[in-house]
Amino acid sequence: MHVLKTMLRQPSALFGLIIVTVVVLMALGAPWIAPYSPDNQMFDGLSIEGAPLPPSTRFLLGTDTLGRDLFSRLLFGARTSLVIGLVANGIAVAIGLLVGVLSGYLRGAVGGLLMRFTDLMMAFPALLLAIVLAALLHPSLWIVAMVIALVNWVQVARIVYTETRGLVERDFILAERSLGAGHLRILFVHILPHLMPTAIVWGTLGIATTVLLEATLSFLGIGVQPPQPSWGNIIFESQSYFQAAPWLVFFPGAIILLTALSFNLVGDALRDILDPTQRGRG
Amino acid sequence: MTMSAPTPILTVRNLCVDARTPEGRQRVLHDVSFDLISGETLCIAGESGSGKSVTSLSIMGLLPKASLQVASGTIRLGEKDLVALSNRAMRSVRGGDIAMVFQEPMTSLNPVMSIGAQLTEAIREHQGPEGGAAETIARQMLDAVHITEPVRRLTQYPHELSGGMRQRVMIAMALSCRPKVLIADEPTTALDVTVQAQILKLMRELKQEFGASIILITHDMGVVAQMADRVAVMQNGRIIEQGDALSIFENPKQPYTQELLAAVPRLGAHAGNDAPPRVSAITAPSVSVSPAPILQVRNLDVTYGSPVRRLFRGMLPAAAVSEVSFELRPGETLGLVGESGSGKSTTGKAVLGLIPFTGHVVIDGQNIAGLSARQMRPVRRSAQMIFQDPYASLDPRMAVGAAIAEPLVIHGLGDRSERDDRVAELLRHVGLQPDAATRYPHEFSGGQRQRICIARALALQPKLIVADESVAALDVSVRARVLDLMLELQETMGLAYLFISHDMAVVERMSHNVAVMRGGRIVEMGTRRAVFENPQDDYTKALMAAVPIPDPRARHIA
Amino acid sequence: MLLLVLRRLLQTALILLGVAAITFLLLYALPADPARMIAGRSATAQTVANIRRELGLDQPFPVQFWTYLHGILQGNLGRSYAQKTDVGALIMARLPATLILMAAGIFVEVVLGLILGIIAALRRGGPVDRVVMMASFVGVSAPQFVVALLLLYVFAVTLGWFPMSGFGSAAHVVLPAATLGILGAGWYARMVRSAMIDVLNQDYVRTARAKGLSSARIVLRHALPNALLPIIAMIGIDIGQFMGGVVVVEAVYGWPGIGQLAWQAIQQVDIPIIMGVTLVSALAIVLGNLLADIIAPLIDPRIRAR
Amino acid sequence: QETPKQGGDVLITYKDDIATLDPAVGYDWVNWSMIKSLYSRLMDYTPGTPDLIPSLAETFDVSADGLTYTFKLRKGVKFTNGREVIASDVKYSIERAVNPKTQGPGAGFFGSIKGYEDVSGGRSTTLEGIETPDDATVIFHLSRPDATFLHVLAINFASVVPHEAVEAAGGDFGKKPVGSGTFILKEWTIGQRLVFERNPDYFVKEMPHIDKFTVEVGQEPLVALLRLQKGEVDIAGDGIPPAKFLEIKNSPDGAKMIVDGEQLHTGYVTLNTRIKPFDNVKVRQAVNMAVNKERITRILNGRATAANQPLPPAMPGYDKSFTGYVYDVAKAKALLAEAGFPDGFQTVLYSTNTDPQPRIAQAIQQDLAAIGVKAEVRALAQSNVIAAGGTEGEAPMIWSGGMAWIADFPDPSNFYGPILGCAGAVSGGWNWSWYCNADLDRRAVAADSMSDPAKTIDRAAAWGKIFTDIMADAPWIPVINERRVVAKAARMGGSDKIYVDPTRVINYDAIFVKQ
Ligand SMILES: Nc1ncnc2c1ncn2[C@@H]1O[C@H](COP(=O)(O)OP(=O)(O)OP(=O)(O)O)[C@@H](O)[C@H]1O
Ligand SMILES: Nc1ncnc2c1ncn2[C@@H]1O[C@H](COP(=O)(O)OP(=O)(O)OP(=O)(O)O)[C@@H](O)[C@H]1O
Ligand SMILES: [Mg+2]
Ligand SMILES: [Mg+2]
Ligand code: NI
Repeated sequence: MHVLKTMLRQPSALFGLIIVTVVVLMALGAPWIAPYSPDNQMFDGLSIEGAPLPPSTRFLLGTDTLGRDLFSRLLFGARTSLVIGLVANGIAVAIGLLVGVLSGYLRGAVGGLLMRFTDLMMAFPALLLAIVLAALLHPSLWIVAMVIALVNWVQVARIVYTETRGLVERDFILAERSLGAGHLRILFVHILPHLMPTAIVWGTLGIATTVLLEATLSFLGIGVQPPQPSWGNIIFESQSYFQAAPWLVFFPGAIILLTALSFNLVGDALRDILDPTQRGRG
Repeated sequence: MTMSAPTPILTVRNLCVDARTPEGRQRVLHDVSFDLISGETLCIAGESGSGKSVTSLSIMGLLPKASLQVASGTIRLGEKDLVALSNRAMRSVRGGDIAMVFQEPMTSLNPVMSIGAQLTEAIREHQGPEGGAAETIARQMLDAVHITEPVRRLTQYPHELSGGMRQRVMIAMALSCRPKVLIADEPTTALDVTVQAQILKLMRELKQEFGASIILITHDMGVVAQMADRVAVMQNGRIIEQGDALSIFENPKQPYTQELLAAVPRLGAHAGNDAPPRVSAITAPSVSVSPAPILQVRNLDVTYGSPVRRLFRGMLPAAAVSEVSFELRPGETLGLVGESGSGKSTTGKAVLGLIPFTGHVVIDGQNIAGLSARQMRPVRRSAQMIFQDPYASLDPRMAVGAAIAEPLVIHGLGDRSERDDRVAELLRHVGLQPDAATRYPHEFSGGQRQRICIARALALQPKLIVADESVAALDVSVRARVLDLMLELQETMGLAYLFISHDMAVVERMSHNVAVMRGGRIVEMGTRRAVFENPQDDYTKALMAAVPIPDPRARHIA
Repeated sequence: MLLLVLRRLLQTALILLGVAAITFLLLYALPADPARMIAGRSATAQTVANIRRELGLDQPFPVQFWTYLHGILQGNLGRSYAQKTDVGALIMARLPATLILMAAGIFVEVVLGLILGIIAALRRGGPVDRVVMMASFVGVSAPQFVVALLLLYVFAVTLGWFPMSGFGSAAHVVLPAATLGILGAGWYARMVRSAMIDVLNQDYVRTARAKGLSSARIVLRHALPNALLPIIAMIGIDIGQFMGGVVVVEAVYGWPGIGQLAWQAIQQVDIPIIMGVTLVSALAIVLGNLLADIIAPLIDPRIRAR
Repeated sequence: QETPKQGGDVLITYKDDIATLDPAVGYDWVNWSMIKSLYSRLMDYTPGTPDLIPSLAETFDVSADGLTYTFKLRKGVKFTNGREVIASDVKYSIERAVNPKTQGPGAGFFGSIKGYEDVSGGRSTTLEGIETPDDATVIFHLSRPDATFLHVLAINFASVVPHEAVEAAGGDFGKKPVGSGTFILKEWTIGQRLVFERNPDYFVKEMPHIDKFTVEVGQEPLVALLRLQKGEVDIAGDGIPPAKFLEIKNSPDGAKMIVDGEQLHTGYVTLNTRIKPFDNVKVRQAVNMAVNKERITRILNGRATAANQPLPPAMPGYDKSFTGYVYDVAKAKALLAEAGFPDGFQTVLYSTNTDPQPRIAQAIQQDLAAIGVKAEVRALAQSNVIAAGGTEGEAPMIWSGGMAWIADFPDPSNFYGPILGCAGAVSGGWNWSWYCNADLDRRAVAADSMSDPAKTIDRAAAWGKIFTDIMADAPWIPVINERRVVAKAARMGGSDKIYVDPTRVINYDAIFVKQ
């Protein structure tokens, strides 16, 4: 409660919270808000020559290259993209934190082995894995989320590993050991909180990149399949139209940006509130 | 108010500093005013947390912007008002006109820069000598602060130095540019008395040679007596009394000042006793039987650096500790004294299995060599450590209350409310308000942090405590309280202390037995009485002689 | 140190072996059939069978993998199915371009990221910080293709400052590297910013200020090295990303890097090329990480004792 | 029509790298026309037309039973390594194309030559059906009449190569080609560019017209277009991407840039006759009626026309009067109900994943939804779609876009065997409808035996009937005939037909620079 109140006092955090709320409401309320079905390819949604239509009163944000209402697609796309951006990315960051912190903390064979495993995973062509999975499984939103988590955790682990190596050498860790703290306690109570800034950077910037990564996977055939909209595939489908129909890139791009940014504002505020060394700042 | 006529070089007037806390602004300095006359040494004494460090940081313009802010007042250095000075102009003042030695040496040195780089940098910045000259000066400065092997030290990193050595590096750094004003915040707190004497001498020389003025912040009335031309006593963010040294020592007006002077331990005060003074009413159960030792150390050796690295670097650093053997029985205190870098902290860490060692260490009947963290767990319950550098040994992201409760949580003692009660009790024991529990380490003064560490170590009611300079940063009144607390615990619970300190008077007061270390070895060990009243080793004798006497008339450092 | 490097090189070999095995297995599991991709629409079933046999695709997995490994041990990456030529030569022909782009791209993003991150950290909470943060998000959420084309449109087509496409001169590198830099700098800026904020609150920075050092020196010499650890790790990661992941930028600027080769090979199920590129980029990633692990203790001496 | 001028350098761009220039191996639409120009073959086509002409052969003669072909070689034709082309080179080249060791995709085209089975089965390396009595004569003995044989001798796989150069290249012939065509490969910087220079000794005077053409690879089509508009590039080989088409078309000099040519292409949806409910002909007919092809051509900005039969309009045998299944939702629904699916059914529609294919698949998906058929679109990489199509019982519907490329040669038979005949309805085949009609197969063989040139018209008619009859069973939904759009600089001359040549893509031999 205290956290929330402190947050509401900061204008940027408030802004972030509002946008996050709006986006979530958009996703939940899509069927009621959307003026059209997101899949409806309207014959008059294209010009006579077959070009998508710019924003107008009829199509608020214009139409796409199949004559579908962009606004409606963005609303429904929020559902997919939030799952990808929050769940998939969240899992990736969580796994990355865990593996990174363990391999940076544990000395000797186990830590080394863990890190080499991460190195192996990192060296491994993730896209190939995605392609094979696409060919072997029936792509669904959750499989996509899983693949993304599988692909992304490695990088987080790498960074966290390096940071942990630095942290472990700090004196207060020695002090904790002298108190008899077990490895788990040192890891979770004393090291993890120091990794919060990194986690927040990845957790929030990662939203944007995973949403786009989902589109790449769509392209490889493992993403959500057409006509189900996602912010990423809306951009990808029409990115070459950025001159002919800029709205097709601009609006989804802006909403991805805004969402990631808002989560970041909230995350930053949260970090500052939780980080005592930053206390007292405005 | 002083009535001295000579021109002051630094004038502080009505300085008020506010702290921003979640509960709103709180004033930590109230109308502090004083002058520093050119060529004099002003000692600021006062209880821990009274605002000494904040005052000095304000002068340097180095208050942490996030939490502390000058609310009003002026600080004049010659023509310049430092409070209003631009950042740029302030830069040339810092380091050049005014230099400062900070209280916590570990965190005040950059961990990723070599000692040499940190030293020469300051020299180059303000004196701009060419190439190698700065290095020469740096080496000379290390020599001046009596660091052994100065050439090698220049290439070392802060974590490779002992606490005292770091402090000396800090001093060398501050002195290297021959500042007009030197602010030294507890500069000798972590130093053994011989080095302390040398440093103090150095500061005097500097003062004489360059007409520099010194603000010396210290809790050690012995040092005050040896150094001060004038003294300011602080309490609760105010200067409650200031005047020239003689009048303060001989004619203290404020009750606090009187109390402060009364509490000063004097070397030899306990001569003739075998054991520390009794502080509790309990009648002695201790001497009756001589129980098995709680700590047995035989042939302890510690060498830093990984074997692989040593192999490839080709140079084997000398062992930090070698062939150390001693025993410690319940209810006993072994005082460990010795020069800085002699391996005291290393010994302390090794006997608790915190760094790799070879040899034999038995705690409470359990040989700890090669035990896993899990196997060590029960041992840790009975053996605790208070680290030399309190700031570095506290998790900066953990509230102080949680930090103190940490050992209770780790060992699964008590429920939440019980723990809270215990934390409050411990805080009170070490002279802090229970409401400190919700604050974070960086919001405390150096002495306050040290008390927090003590509270943490006491939380488990261990049988053995390794106390590494654990009262060094405390002002005498608080120190006396804490020492009494430690003695009381010893008496009631049969606690054993491995008491590492440079302060001979404190060691004398606390110990049953004393060991003197030098160069990683124990050069002399015996009962307190034997060592203090009849020292054999030359080094021990030198130590005794160097202890500052808290009487300005009896200055022996010159 | 030497021993450590040797040990890590051995581990590298093992990692590469692991990567090779997994990749090979995955490709084997892939239902797509390279022989049919080569044969095309009009080939008879017998032609397809012949091609399969000639490529050894009719062999069981262990035999195929062993044959492949055997080749690798002799320094032979095999022959491309579709291009009927030595894979090693194909990769070598494109490796310089990839390395140049990688180096230039990392240089731009690191420099940009450091500058922005430091400025943001110093101006924390102020308008400059907000703008930098916003910009870093724009960089991160912008689709590569669009950014690449926009830059190309503005600086090559409209202003004519740089060539539109190709490889060879320094001018050619500018736009692709700038694109990668813009896209990646956001990450660095954010990492640097949060690490710097942490470091700038440390006591030793206060000491440095007490010495009267210039802000530039304080930031660059005292704060930055302490904040650099995660950045080094990021660079290690980026080496991996760039080896395989800059297909789009390479395509837009006609840059003859390995990404394009890999992309086409994937489309054609040209297994020897996929394997070759995978191994080369795996090697780059492992070496990048190794480098990061070696540099980390150089920056932070506390880690060295380990 | 202006007369071609000699000389000039031309710059052409492609997105994909050139895989190989080995004529026995190369089989994609980009290297197809380059190989055509690097080598010569016994037969060739008049540029811009599907009309066969002798090329390396000076004259030829077909026996009455259609089983023996005798060619007289042109005198004095030289490989670019300086050696004269002789009859044994022709024999060697075709044997090489058939030999399994070459791993060539085109072996099957030579299936009618006597002894083919022995060579392709690895039992022999020489084709007994090719005889070279002297250096200037090549005689082919066929095991069955083959009306397409002259076309076969005109496809790339029949290109004549010098054996010594092949051997010298040691397996890398595809990168070091030597032929006797209009151009010589001068430089190949992998991943960047190929430089072709005219062959000064080419045996046809004033052929080719340009001195040199450079192919830059790895060029994104959108960027290639920008470069073309700036005058850096002469031909954007990949054509105009959909995103740019309207802009260019409506621009002032759009008309000069766009080459819009008819190609031998049909885009279709296969209906897998072995998967329920498409095993029911009524269902197949119903979905045929459900697809609104006009809307799809609009999505493609009018760059295609609606199709109603497998053959494209430019192919001999195309039946202009055939109307196929007209778009009629009501009728489709009725038929579906009749087939026992009044509420429709669920199915899967595969498609490749490059624009505009997924869009077309989605358009079809929406049309099917209108009659209650819920198709899940799976947009996958081409190789995965091909794999799914060739696996029995896997893919109910596949949109062919992006894969059904142009014909190998302009003959209707090329549209039947692999993609609609029984031979293709095998595991790994390209008959993704898994449609096998023995009767039609018989008629196809019969039509292909009509090798007498006099019967060309009849043969075409026979083939035409086969394709319209197939539509009664409706194994496909023929959707569109896509036109090929190439962008070229204004200075490039030559009719549109040589930029969208029915037998090549760009006819490098015939293009020229105007000034
Ligand atoms: N982490 C380390 N790596 C290398 N050498 C070290 C390390 N820590 C301490 N040393 C060295 O070991 C020796 C003993 O150090 P130690 O900290 O035990 O001294 P000390 O007696 O506690 O001194 P002080 O009173 O100044 O704290 C010193 O020479 C020091 O330089
Ligand atoms: N960053 C901060 N935020 C809030 N309060 C602070 C901060 N730093 C110091 N204080 C408070 O200001 C008061 C004065 O602290 P200061 O550090 O000046 O004490 P000191 O006299 O130097 O004590 P010591 O001898 O223990 O070092 C203390 O009560 C301390 O808790
Ligand atoms: Mg202090
Ligand atoms: Mg010590
Ligand atoms: Ni002291």
